[in-house]
Amino acid sequence: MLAEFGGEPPLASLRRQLAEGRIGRREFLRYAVLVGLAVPEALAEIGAAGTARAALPQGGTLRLGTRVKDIKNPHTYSWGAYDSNVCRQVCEYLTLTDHDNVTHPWLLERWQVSDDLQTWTLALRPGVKWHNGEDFTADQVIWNLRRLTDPAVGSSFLGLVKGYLMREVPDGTGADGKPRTRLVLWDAQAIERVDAHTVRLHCHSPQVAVPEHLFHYPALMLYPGDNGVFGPGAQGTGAFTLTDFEAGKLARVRAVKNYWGEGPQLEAIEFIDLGDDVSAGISALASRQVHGLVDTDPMQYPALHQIPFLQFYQVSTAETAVLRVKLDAKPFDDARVRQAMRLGLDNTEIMQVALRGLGTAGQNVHVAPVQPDYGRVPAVRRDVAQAKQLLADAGYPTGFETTLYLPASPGWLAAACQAAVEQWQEIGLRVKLSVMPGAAYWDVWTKVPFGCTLWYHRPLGVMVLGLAYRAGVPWNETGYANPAFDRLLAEAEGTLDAARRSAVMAELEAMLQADGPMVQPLWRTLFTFMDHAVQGFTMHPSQYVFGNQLALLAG
Amino acid sequence: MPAGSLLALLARRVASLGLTLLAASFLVFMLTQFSPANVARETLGAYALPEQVRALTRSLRLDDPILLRYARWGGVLLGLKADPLQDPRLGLHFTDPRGARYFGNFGYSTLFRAPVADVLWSRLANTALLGALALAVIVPLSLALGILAGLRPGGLLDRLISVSAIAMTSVPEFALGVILVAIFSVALRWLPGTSPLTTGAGWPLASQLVLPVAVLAIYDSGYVARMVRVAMIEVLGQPYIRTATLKGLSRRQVILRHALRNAMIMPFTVLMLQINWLIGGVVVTELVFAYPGFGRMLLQASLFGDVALIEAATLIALSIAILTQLLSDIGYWLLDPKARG
Amino acid sequence: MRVGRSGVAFVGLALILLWVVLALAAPWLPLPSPTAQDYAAFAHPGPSAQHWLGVDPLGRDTLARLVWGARVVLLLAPLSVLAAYAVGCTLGLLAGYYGGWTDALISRASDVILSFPVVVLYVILIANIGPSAFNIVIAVVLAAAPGVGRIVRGLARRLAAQDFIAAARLRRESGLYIMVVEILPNCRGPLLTDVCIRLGYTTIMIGTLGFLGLGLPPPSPDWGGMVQQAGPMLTVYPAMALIPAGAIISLVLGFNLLADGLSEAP
Amino acid sequence: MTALLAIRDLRVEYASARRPVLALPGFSLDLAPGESFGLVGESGCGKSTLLLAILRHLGPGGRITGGAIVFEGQDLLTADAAALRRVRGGRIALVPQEPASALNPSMTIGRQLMEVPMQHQRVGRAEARERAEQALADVRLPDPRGAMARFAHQLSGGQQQRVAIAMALLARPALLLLDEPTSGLDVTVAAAVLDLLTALSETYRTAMIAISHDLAVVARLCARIGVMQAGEMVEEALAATLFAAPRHVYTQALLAAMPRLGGAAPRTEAPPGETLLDVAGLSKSYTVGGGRVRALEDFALRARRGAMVAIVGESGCGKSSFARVLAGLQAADTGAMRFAGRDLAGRTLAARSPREVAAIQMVFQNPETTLNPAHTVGQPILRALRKLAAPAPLPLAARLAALLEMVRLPAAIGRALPRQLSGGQKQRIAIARACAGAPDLLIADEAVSALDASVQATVVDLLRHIQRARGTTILFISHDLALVQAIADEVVVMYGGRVMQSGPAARLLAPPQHPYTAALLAAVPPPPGAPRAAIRLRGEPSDPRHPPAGCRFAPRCPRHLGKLCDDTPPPVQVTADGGRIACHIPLPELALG
Repeated sequence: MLAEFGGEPPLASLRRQLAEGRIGRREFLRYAVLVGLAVPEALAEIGAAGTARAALPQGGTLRLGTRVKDIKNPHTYSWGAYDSNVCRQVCEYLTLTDHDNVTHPWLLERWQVSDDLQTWTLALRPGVKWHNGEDFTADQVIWNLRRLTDPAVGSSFLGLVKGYLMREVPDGTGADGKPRTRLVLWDAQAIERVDAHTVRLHCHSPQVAVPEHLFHYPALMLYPGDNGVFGPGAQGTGAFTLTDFEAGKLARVRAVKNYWGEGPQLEAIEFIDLGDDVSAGISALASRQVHGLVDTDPMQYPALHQIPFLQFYQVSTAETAVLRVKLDAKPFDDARVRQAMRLGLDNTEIMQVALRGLGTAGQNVHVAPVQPDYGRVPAVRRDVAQAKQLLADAGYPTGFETTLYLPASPGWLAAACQAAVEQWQEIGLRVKLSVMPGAAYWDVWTKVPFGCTLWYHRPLGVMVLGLAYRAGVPWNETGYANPAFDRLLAEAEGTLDAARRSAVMAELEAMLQADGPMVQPLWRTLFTFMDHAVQGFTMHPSQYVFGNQLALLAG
Repeated sequence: MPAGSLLALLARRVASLGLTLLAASFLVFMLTQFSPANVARETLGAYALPEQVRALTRSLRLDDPILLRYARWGGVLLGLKADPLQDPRLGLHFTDPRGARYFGNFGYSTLFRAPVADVLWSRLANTALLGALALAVIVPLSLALGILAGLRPGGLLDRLISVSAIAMTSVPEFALGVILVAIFSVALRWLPGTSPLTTGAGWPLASQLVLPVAVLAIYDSGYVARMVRVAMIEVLGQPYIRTATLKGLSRRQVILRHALRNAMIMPFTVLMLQINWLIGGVVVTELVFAYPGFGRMLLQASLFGDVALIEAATLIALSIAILTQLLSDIGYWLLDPKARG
Repeated sequence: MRVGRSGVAFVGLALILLWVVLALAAPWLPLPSPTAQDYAAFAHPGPSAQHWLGVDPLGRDTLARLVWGARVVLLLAPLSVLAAYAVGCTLGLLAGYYGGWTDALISRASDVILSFPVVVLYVILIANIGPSAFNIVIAVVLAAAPGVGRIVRGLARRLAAQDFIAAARLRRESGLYIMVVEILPNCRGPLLTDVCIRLGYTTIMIGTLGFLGLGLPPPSPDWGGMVQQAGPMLTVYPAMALIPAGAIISLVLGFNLLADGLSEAP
Repeated sequence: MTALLAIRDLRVEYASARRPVLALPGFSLDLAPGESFGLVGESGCGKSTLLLAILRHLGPGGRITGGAIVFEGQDLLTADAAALRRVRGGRIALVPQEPASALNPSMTIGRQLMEVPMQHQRVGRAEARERAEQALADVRLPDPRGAMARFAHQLSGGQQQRVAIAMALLARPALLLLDEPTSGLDVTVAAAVLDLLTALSETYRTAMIAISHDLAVVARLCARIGVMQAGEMVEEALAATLFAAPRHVYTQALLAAMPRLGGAAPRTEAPPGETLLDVAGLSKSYTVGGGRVRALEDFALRARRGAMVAIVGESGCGKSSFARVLAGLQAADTGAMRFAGRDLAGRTLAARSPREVAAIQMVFQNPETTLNPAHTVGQPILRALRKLAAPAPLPLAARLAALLEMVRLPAAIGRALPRQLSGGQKQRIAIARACAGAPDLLIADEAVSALDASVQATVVDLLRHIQRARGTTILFISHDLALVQAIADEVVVMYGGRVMQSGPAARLLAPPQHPYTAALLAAVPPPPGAPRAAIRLRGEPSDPRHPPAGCRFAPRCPRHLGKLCDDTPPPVQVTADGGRIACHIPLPELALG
């Protein structure tokens, strides 16, 4: 994480960098609002004005095709796009990260951060009311945050804030005789009530991404009276209320009167379960049974692209598939083998096949050009002859046989793997595919010698590198342990100077290109199609739907 | 003796129902042992920490020996003990409005995170609708085709019907679904391509049912029609048909009075068996048309490893199968005087 | 009349033989590898001079995949039906010849399995033990053997009551000899038709499993999987799904027509 | 008087795979009103085809290719469909073979009968019901009203045949066609049906064509008889003339093969040997459909080495059960069965020594199921030689040839499949198979009853030859008392699982006889002109699951004494000449007949 801003107050540092032309306006905007500048002001500083919203039509029921899964326990949601999309219309977050990666206050009016990035003061937006007319208060926010950080609840929010809000305490011994620990807030006052509309977070280490974490999909602000359970009629502060719900079939939300914010224009939204068959989604859109799909598969693109009444929406992301090896497993322990594997692939072709062109080729570095801290590295080229030579040098003149494990969903992973396997044949790698049910794969994903792992979009490259390639961290699935890499990574995390940081990142990326534990062939462009009648939609990199911004043209 | 034999039959069937359900439920339970799916992991998502997964596994008691879990499941089903998953101390928020302990408690579906009873019945009703409509097409269609073909074995009409019937049964449901959607939804745009059973889009319910019913009916009618044809041919070759003809009855009278009823006995059983087939047949059809039914639910549950739901669905499917068998026995008893003794 | 019927059977046999010949000849046919991806054809997957039947969504030659897929189906379907017959005949003979407790035990166990809706049984089985060629054989054996057993049991019971069985017992033949030498050869007629029907049905089942995503792991060419993968392209490239669907239909039709011809023959 | 029916050069062909088969090459027949004509011939001679051709209803593939059938002045071959329907069932009615399958299983008897008057006499339901009931009364069916509401399977075979006759007569046809009217019926029941048909034809003066493989049956029914061979009528004569002076060699053979009471063949000349088989108090019961059936009760039998002992009785009397127990296919419940000094009663094949198994062999009833259709006919004989026969220096093939020669078959036939053999040949193979292990006792369980008369005679001859030449004891089981009486040394008469009478064959013919024996004898159709026996049995054998407490035969016994017979099992009385009779009626009284 951004550990420090080089002693300078963060906002001042950002302004200086912008003035010196070392960061772009978008990056300035993103960081400036993170450290507390209100969006309109930040826009004013970079000389842009918020675009006025065009008048939108009123009324209508929007129907979206998706999976309708259980939504009962919002704080434990695990499918970002599926379950939180329903609840998001009813309950809201303290902050909102938009499709441009800019985080805005939402239920907050504003936030302030201390210069050491350890104390965050969150001011609640006045006038926000629950559907039952009660005021939205600091006590309710604290109730929610405490619940989200309670290990017994099991929210994935805990993983995000673990590093700066939690600590481990001993908790007896387990059945195997080893001492057990559990996570608690690091300090009783870590979440402090300042007044009825202000909450303060005290972190034990600096953290710049707190506002982004507050938008993590389980971090919905629930009505304490509902005891953390969400269902039809549950309270919320949002523009809609849930009226019907049947898992696997349908969820329906209806607009409430007197919503505190803008909108809603729609009268209702229906989330219709179309199952896992990608063909069903096409049929439903073609028959105009739904107005749009929340999630799409690249295989759906050709058919949907052809339907005249649909509008295409897309956004480039840092979502990717990593074909990674375990560094302590033969033959992958030899850097020449790993290099040969990278040289054996044409990343562009793999992207073309697996994503049908809806993406960009990866450079085997797991830092995306769309991420602001990306450092430029040379493009990779397929070189069969050199790959063969490397394999021969490593003692595999005729290649070798191995098995690649991958989860069954999403389907494009298998497409990417099949394309890679086919290309590897040419350098003598005979790879068998073993497709596992998703749940089974995620149980062994850090253990299999050769696997294909899906990594979702994250706003910063350092976040990914820190999670996946730093020595000893839990999600380091490859066992990559490179002290030089870790040193540079720490430096990148602590550098707010964009140019310097990009240079450091380029070094890190070069290391991965040279002896990294994986091939990372592609970046995904998320896309969807919506009926032309749908107004106000933008593609969010996490496939979030904001119902209060949407409208339907009549007819 | 006739009424007694029917009662004895009923008693035998009920006993066999119980035994079959017991055996089958254990079989399915054993089978889920092999499942690679990890319910705790699936519940918590890909990025849950390993200790969270372990904790939930303990809470769900998924690490108990299989026999213990089976016994517990059986106890919960019979209402002998409370569903341990509903213990509020587990913090799973698993609550059943019917209470924690009642007869027929299939437990909690980990896939839908809802009581199985909440998930199961509405889907079963949807599938029953689909199945009933399919049957309403299959019965008259297959009888008409089979009888027409059986009247003149080897004739032009017979050959036409027989070959079409074979062709109909040779098209797998999923292929038929794809073909029908290509024709009627994509090319002609007459019918919706999916059947979510919501009418907001302007496709009436009836229009959503046409293609799924057609897939089930076309595949199955061919099969049943062939059975009816064989039965008809066999009956027409019986000496009593000759007796009837040689009584001076016209061909029409012979067929209507003497042949039809006897020719219905065998196909009746076959038709009842189709109910059993339909339960399985809907799996594919419901998947193709995104129909919110029992079959798709079962498929999801199987892929997910939702033991409670698989068990419930299996037992219900089996009960239906065995009850149909019973119905078919009773119908047979009514249709065939010989069965009455 | 018989000519017409046997004509139908001939068509069936021809359809099956066509696939058998293609499958056997696959390695020598001038076809691309069934897994090779043609990036040039990717944008225009329809039939062309290089790819007579077009390519699949991953740019692989459809004809090659059909032909190599035929090897899979034509190996798996007969193998699993054969295995189901081995088990089913054994059980049926034991139950039908010995009767009594043996019969009661085997029959009740078969009833349990036969009460399952077939597709449900396959789905639960494969979803739990995992999709692989071996497991498909296991599943077919478990699902089909009781049905075969029931037929064989009926035949065996009828045959066991015949005088030539009593005659065999009177010359002190063992039970094994009577079941295998005296009874089994006489089950041939009715079973031959059943074999064809089951082959057709197993072909459908293998296709269905592929379609449900429970087929052979990629990149093995799997007809049902081909239909499923091409499903989303249906509106744009209908041939991509309809051709493999047609392949399955033609093979199943072949088995069914042959079964029909065999059952009508004297 | 003009002919009622005139058939001229009728030619019927059946389509077949290769070329059409000529079933009737040119058949001619004239029949006067009220005249009865009987046609006799072996199976496949074309006699059924003739009946169906008259009604113009040949099954699939059958075609009339020439000739004329003029009935009541109308050529049926050119009649239109409506005219044909008027004739069928109205003017010409058929009593089909095997009424069990000729009656609609799912329609009540009443409705099936009512169809006839409703169709042909255009009467209403009520009237039709009345006529149908009357018709059932006319054929002497007990409880006609009750029978109207029943289904075919709820009636016994004899009752079904009466229903079929009633149905045929309902429309008062001018011509009645009888297709094997007694086949499949027990002898005593068949006799009653024949009585009925004779009486009816006398009452209604209906013309009749009766066909049968049994010369005695047509002789009993018809004044004029035709003998048919391969589609052609080889001889036609008045019944008495035919019997007295058969002209055609085929007719002579038929007559010679016909067993006649009293026409005893020479008995075994060999002196009676020691006792080979001694059975006493043997019982065997089965569970059938929820009830216990006592197939054998207190059964006793004694056979001396080299003798031919016959067991005679109607279906279900227990004779086959005994055969299976004796052969070791089933175990007896209680009793003793000493064979060559060792008790075999409780021991099935598995518990018998190889020698004991080889010693008792069996020839089965049905030639169609006695050989495995999947194997060559030589195979079971070879297996038997290998498994049962004592080692011999000769090669197996030679021993097979010898056995085939013994049953008068060419050695080459061993390589044939069963379907290429005739019924008689199959039974010979079965005999050869049974003799392969040189048995001491050969059981022939109804071994000839499914064969045509002439074939039957030769197979019987063969058995007697084996008996004499090899000294084999033969247990001959049959329902045909005439045959049994003619060939056996000793006879056991069974009814309902019990022995009614036993003794030397010759003494069966003369009183004192058991009443059942007398009835059986009376049921044998006598040659034309011979006096008819008057004894006829009431009803049919009772449900074996609920036998009467006393004498098994009591419910049907013409000399029934009352409660004593019903409640008390009869004592066994021994006659002067060694016969044993189980009856309450004292011997002197029984002797009065």
